Amino acid sequence: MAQSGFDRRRVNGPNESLQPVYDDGIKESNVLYKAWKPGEARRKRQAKDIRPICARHTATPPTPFVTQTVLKTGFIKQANGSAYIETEHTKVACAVYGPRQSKSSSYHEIGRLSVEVKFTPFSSLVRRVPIRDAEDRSVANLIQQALTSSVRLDLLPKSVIDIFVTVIECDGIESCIAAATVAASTSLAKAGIEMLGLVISCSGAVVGDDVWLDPNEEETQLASGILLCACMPALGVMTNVWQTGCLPLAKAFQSLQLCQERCIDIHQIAAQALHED
Amino acid sequence: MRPPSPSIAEKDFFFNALNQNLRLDGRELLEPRQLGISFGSELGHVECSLGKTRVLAHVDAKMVRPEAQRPFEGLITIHCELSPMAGSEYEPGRQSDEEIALARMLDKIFRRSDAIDRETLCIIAGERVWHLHLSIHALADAGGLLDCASLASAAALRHFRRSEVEVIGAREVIVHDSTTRAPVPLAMHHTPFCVSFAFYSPPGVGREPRMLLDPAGLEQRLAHGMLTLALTPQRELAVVHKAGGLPLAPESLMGAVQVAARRARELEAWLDVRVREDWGRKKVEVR
Amino acid sequence: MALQTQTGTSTDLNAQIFQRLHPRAYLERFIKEDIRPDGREATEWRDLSVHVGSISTANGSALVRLGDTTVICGVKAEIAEPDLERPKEGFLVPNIDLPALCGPRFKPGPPSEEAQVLSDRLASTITAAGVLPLSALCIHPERAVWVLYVDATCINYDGNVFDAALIAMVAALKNTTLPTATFNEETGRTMCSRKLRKPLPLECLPVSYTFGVFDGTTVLADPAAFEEPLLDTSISIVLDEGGALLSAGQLGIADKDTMSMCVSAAKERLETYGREIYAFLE
Amino acid sequence: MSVVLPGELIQAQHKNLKLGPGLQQYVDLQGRTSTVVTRAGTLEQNAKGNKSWVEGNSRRYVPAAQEPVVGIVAARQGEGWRVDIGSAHQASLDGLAFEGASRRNRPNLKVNSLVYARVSLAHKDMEPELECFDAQTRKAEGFGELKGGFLVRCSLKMSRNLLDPNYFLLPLLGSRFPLDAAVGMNGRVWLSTKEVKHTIATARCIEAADPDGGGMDQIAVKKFISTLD
Amino acid sequence: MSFTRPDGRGNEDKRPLHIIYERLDRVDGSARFGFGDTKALASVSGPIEVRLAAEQPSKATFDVTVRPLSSLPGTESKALATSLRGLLSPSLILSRNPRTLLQLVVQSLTPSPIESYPPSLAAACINASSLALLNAGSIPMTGVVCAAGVALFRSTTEEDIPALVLDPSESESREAVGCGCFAFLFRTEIAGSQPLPTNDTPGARLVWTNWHVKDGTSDDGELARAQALGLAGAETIWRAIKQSVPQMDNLPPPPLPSRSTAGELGIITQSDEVSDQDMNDAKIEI
Repeated sequence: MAQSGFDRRRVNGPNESLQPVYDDGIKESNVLYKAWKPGEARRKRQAKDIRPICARHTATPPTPFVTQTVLKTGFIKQANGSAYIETEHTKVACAVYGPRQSKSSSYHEIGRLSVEVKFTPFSSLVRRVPIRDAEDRSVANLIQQALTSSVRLDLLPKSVIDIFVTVIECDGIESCIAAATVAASTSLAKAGIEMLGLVISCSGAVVGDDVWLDPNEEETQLASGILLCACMPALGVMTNVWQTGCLPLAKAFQSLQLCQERCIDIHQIAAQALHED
Repeated sequence: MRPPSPSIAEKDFFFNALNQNLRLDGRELLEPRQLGISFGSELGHVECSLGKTRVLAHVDAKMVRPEAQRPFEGLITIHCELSPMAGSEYEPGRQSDEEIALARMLDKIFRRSDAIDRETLCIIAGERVWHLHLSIHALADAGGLLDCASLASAAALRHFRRSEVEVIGAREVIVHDSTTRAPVPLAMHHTPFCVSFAFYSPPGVGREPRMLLDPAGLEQRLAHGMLTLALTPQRELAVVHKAGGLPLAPESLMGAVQVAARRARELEAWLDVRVREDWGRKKVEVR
Repeated sequence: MALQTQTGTSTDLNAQIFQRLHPRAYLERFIKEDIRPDGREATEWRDLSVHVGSISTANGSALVRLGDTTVICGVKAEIAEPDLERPKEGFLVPNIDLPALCGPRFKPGPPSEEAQVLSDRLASTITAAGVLPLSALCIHPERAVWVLYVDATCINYDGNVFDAALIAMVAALKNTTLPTATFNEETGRTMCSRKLRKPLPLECLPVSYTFGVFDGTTVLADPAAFEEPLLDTSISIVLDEGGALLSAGQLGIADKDTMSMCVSAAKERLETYGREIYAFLE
Repeated sequence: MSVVLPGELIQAQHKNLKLGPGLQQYVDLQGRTSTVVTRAGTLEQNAKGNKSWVEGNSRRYVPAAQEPVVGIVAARQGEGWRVDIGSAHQASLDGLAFEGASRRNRPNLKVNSLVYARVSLAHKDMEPELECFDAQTRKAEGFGELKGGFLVRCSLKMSRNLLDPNYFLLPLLGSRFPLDAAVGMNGRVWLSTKEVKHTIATARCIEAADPDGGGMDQIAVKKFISTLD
Repeated sequence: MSFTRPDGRGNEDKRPLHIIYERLDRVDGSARFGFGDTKALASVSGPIEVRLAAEQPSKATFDVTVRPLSSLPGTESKALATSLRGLLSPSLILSRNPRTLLQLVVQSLTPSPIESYPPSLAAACINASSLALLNAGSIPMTGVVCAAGVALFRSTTEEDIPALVLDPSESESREAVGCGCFAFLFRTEIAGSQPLPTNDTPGARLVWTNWHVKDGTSDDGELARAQALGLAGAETIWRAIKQSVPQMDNLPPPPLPSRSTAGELGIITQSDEVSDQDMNDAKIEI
C-alpha cells in the first residue's frame, strides 16, 4: 500500500492506493513453491547452488555451482569505479566516487567509507514509496560493515569514499545485500582504491534440515532462519556476519561454512571480471 | 537573512517618545493602523492590509471522501508558508519559527475553535464532503502579520461561496454552476479576530508596563512582551497567546481584553459592510 | 583534432587537465574543427537501444541507453479511488530519480531541483501528448481506477536524460499489461484475474529530440554531459511516430530560424531511425 | 528628458559624453560605440550636455566611492568595525580613519551605534570601505559618530533629493524648528531635534514626500505639517 | 477566419493589461501584472547577502521562487521557477554584483490546475517578474523580457483552417488543441554585423518556448506563426511597460489620518484606495 501524502518534490498520485488483489488468493510471489510442503527438496536448483552470476558477457567456462551471473564493471562513465551484478532477478548497480575531500569540517585521521542504498520503487512486488526508510539505512550499514575493514582507510586522511548502491530489482533481501556487497567491493577495486582484499558475500537460508544458498524471495519466506556472511577469501577472514530467525548452533555453523565455501567461487568470478576490463 | 538589530539611536528615541506617549508613526497608544481590503474577481480571494503589512488569503473547495472516523464532517486545511516576499528573513524552503507560530495560531483560531460548521460541508455522509483549502500568503510583514493574516482569513472565509450541490438518489451529485444557482456561503459558528499588543517594562520598580495596540515593525522588535488575543465580537476568547518574558498584572490583561473586544466588534462591523458591498457588485455581474 | 591524435600519457593528461580547467575553450577548439569531443558531428546522435520487460517485479519496464546515458523505468499498477471531480479517470504518475550513483554532481537525499524539473517536464509532455487516455484506467466510475506509477531511474548520466527518460517511460508503458479487474459493489473491493492481462491502449508514442546551442550559433544534437553546462540554449522537439509536432520547448536565447531548423533536424532523425524505437520485441 | 527601458539605445550627441548610472557603452567589432540603457527611468542630461544618466529610483544601496552614507556598527573587527550600510556586503571602517585618531587615541564605537561616513572604496570584488574624514585634509568634515537622534529610512531618490540644497523639505522644516540632519546616499537619514515630536514630524514628512512613499509635493507637505502640530 | 472567442475578442486581441507597482514594504521592487483576471505578483530583493553555500565568485546568485494561489507549490512551481531563472538571466548583468543574492518571488493570483501553469498565467508571471526587476532598479539589465500566451484551435466544420489566438483565457487554453507561452528579450543588439536600429522598439530575441499540441501537427509553419503572434503580443506589453515607468514614482497622496472621521478605534477604510476598481492612477488599460 502506498500512503504517499503530498510530496512537493515529486509528481503526486492519489493520497492512497493499494496493491491489486487476485481472485485465486495466491500472492504473485508464490509461484514456484505453490504446493510445497516442509521436508521437500528445493525446487529448480540444488541446495548448494547459488543463482547464476556471469557468463553472459564472458567467454570463460562456467564455474561449478555458479553458472550465469552478470557482473560488469566500469559501466558508469563518470564514477571512479562501478559495477553491475545480476543474478536472475536480483539486479544491483553500484558506483564509487572518491576518495574525495570530506565535507565535514573536523579533521579525521582516517578516511570514511560512506554507503547509501536506494531501492527503485519497482524493485519489489509491493511498490516502495520513494522515501528513504529504515531498511535502506540498515542495508547500507551491513554493506559498510562488510567493506570497512578491507579498505586502507588509514592511507586516506580527511577523505571520504562514497559508495552508492541502487537496487533495481530485489529477489530475496539477504541475497540482494550479498550481491550489493560484491558489487561494492568490485567497484572499490575498479576505482583503484587500496584494499587488503576483495570482499565477497553469500547468504544461506535454513529450510528444514537443509541449507539453501542464495535464497530468493519465496525461499526466504520458507526459511526458519537466514545467515548472511561477508569475507575476504584471499585472506581467509570474515568481515561481517548477520543472522535473522532462529537457528540451532550447528545449523548456523553449517550455513556459515557453506557460505564461505561458495564465496571462494564468487571471488574467482569477481577477480575475472576485474581482469577482463 | 535576519535584518540587522535596531540601532541604539532608534531604541533610545523610541523609549523617549513612549515616555511622552508618542508613537513613531503619530498614532495614539491604543490606535491601530489603517486597514485596507480588496477582493479578487473570484469568491474567496481577499487581500488585507494593516498599515504596510499585507496578506493575501484564498479559499477554495474540492469534493473528497470524508475521514473514516468523521463521516459527517467536511475537512479544512490551512496552508501558510512565508516567502521572502514578506521579508528577506523568510528563506524559501526553510521553515522559520515565525512561520510555525503563525500556522499554529491560525489553526487554533479557525480550525480548532470550530469557527466553521464542518457538518454543513457534508454532501453525502461517509461518501462526499467539501474539503476547504485556506491558503495564506504574506505579501509584506511590517509587523502584526498574525493580526492581518487572521483578518484576511476571516474575510476570505466570509467572502467565499461554494457551489450549490444537489444529491439525487443515493449517490449521484449534481454541482450547479454559479450562473445557474447562487453559490452558498460557508456556515460559520463565529468569526474570531486577532488583536495584538506590545508591552514595555517601565523604568523603575512596581510600575505597570506600557501597552501599545497593533505594534508596527520597530515597536514589535523592541517589545519586551507581546500579547495576542483572538476573540469573537460576542466576547468569546478563542486564543490567548503571550510571548516574551514580561510579567503582567491581571488588570493589564483584563484591560487588553476589553480593548480587544471593542476592536473585534469594530472589525466585525467593518468586514461585514465590505463583504456585502463586494457581493452586491458581484451579483450584478452574474446577472 | 590535434588534441586527440597526439599520443603518450603526458599529452592525454594535459588534454584532460585542459578539459577540466577550461571546458569552454576545450569545446570551442573541437567545434572549430567541426567535431565534438566524443567524435560526433554537430547533428549526429548517439546510439540508442531499448530493452523491455526485464524487471519481473514491475507491470512493465524498459531499459534505455542513449550513448552512455542509461535510464531504467518500471511501471507499477495499483488501485485507488478516483478523484471525485474526475470520477472516470485513473492516474498516471511519472517521476524520475537522478540518484547519486549516476554522476558526481548528484547528491543522495530527496529529488534535486534538476530531478523535480525533469519529472515535471516528462509528466507534462506525456499528458499533453495524450499518450494514454486516463479514462482507459477506469475500473468502476467513482469507485476504483488504476494508478500507474511510472518511475524512471537514471543509472548512468551522460547528458540528455530527458530524451532517454521519455523513451524509457513510453516503452515501459507499452510493455505494461494490466490484469482484468472487477469492482464488486457489495464488498466494495476490486478483484483481479491473473489469467487475462491486457496491454494499455496507448494512443501516441512520442519521441523527444533535444538540441543545444553553443556560442549562439552551433546547434548540437543530443548533448552529452560534458557539453550540457556549456550550452546557452536548450531546445527539445517532441514528435509522434508519424512525425507530427507534439511539443516544442526552448530555454535561452534562440533565433527564429533555430527553432525551425531543430524541428526539421528532429524529423530527419525520425525518418532515419525513429520509427523503430518502439518496434521492440515484447 | 524621456522615459527609457533597459536595452534601448541612446543617441550620443556630445563628443565626450560622460555616462552616469544606468548607461553602458559597448564597442562593436567595427569599433563603433553605442550607448545602451541598463535601468528603467528617465534619461537626464546636465546643462552642458556632456553628462548623461538615467534617473530612476531604488531601495537597495549599491556602494559607490565618495558617497556619504549612514551606517550602523554591526561588529568590532580588529582595529576597526564592520558597518551595515544597507548593501549586500558589510563595509569596513578602520579605527584610524577618523579626524585626530591615532594608535593611542581611537574613537570608541559601540555595536549598534550610528556613523556618518564616506565610502572610500567600492569595487564589486571587494568589500566596501568607509572613512570618517577627508583623506587629504584629515579633517572630519562632518563625518563621525552620530550621537542621539533618530534614524529614518527612505528611498535612494529621496536621499538624493534631501542632499540637494534646492529641495524644499529640510529648509521648510528647519524654518519651523531647529533640526540637525545627516543624509546618507544609502536611503538613511539621521535626524536630531530638541523635541521628540519634531523628530517624529520630520520622519513622517520624509515618508510623505518620498516618491516611493506618499509622493507629496511642497504644497501637500505644507498642509500635512499643519495637521501634525 | 470564422472562429469566434467566448468573450468576443478578436483572435489577436489581448485582455486588458494591468500594471501596478505594489510598493511592498519589505522588498526592493514589486509589481503586479494581469491579462484581465489572469494575474501575478512578483517581488525582487537584491543585491543582498547570500548564504555561503550559494555564493558564486563571479556573479550574483539568482534565486527564483514561484507560488501557486492555492495549496502548496509542487514540481510545476519548481519547473516554472527554473524556467523563469533561465529566461530572465539573459536580461540581467549578474556579473556586476558577484557574491550577492538576487531573490525573485512570484505569487500567482489566479487559480491554476495542479499539474501546470496555463500559458497566459505563465506569461503574467514572466511580465510581473520583469516589472519587479525594473522597479527594484538595483541590478543592471541588458533588456526587458516580455511574454504572451498563444492558443491553437482547429475548426471541425470547415476545411482545416487553424485559428491562432493571443492571450488565451484559462478555459480557452483548456479547450484548445494546442497552446503555449513565448517569451522574448527586448534589447538592442550590439553585435557588430547588425546596423544600429533607430526605431523605438528594440529588437526581440526568443528566450522561452513552451508549446504543446494535443493531436500533433505536421504543419511546419504553425509553430512559427504561433511564435510570431506571441511576439506581436509581447511587443505591446513592452510598450505598456515603458508607459508604466513614470508610475514607479508618485502615488497620489494617501488620505490624511483624520481622526475625526474614523471610528472610535481609528479604523479608516482604505478599501477604495486599494481595491482594483479604483486603482486607475496606477493602472493602464490598452
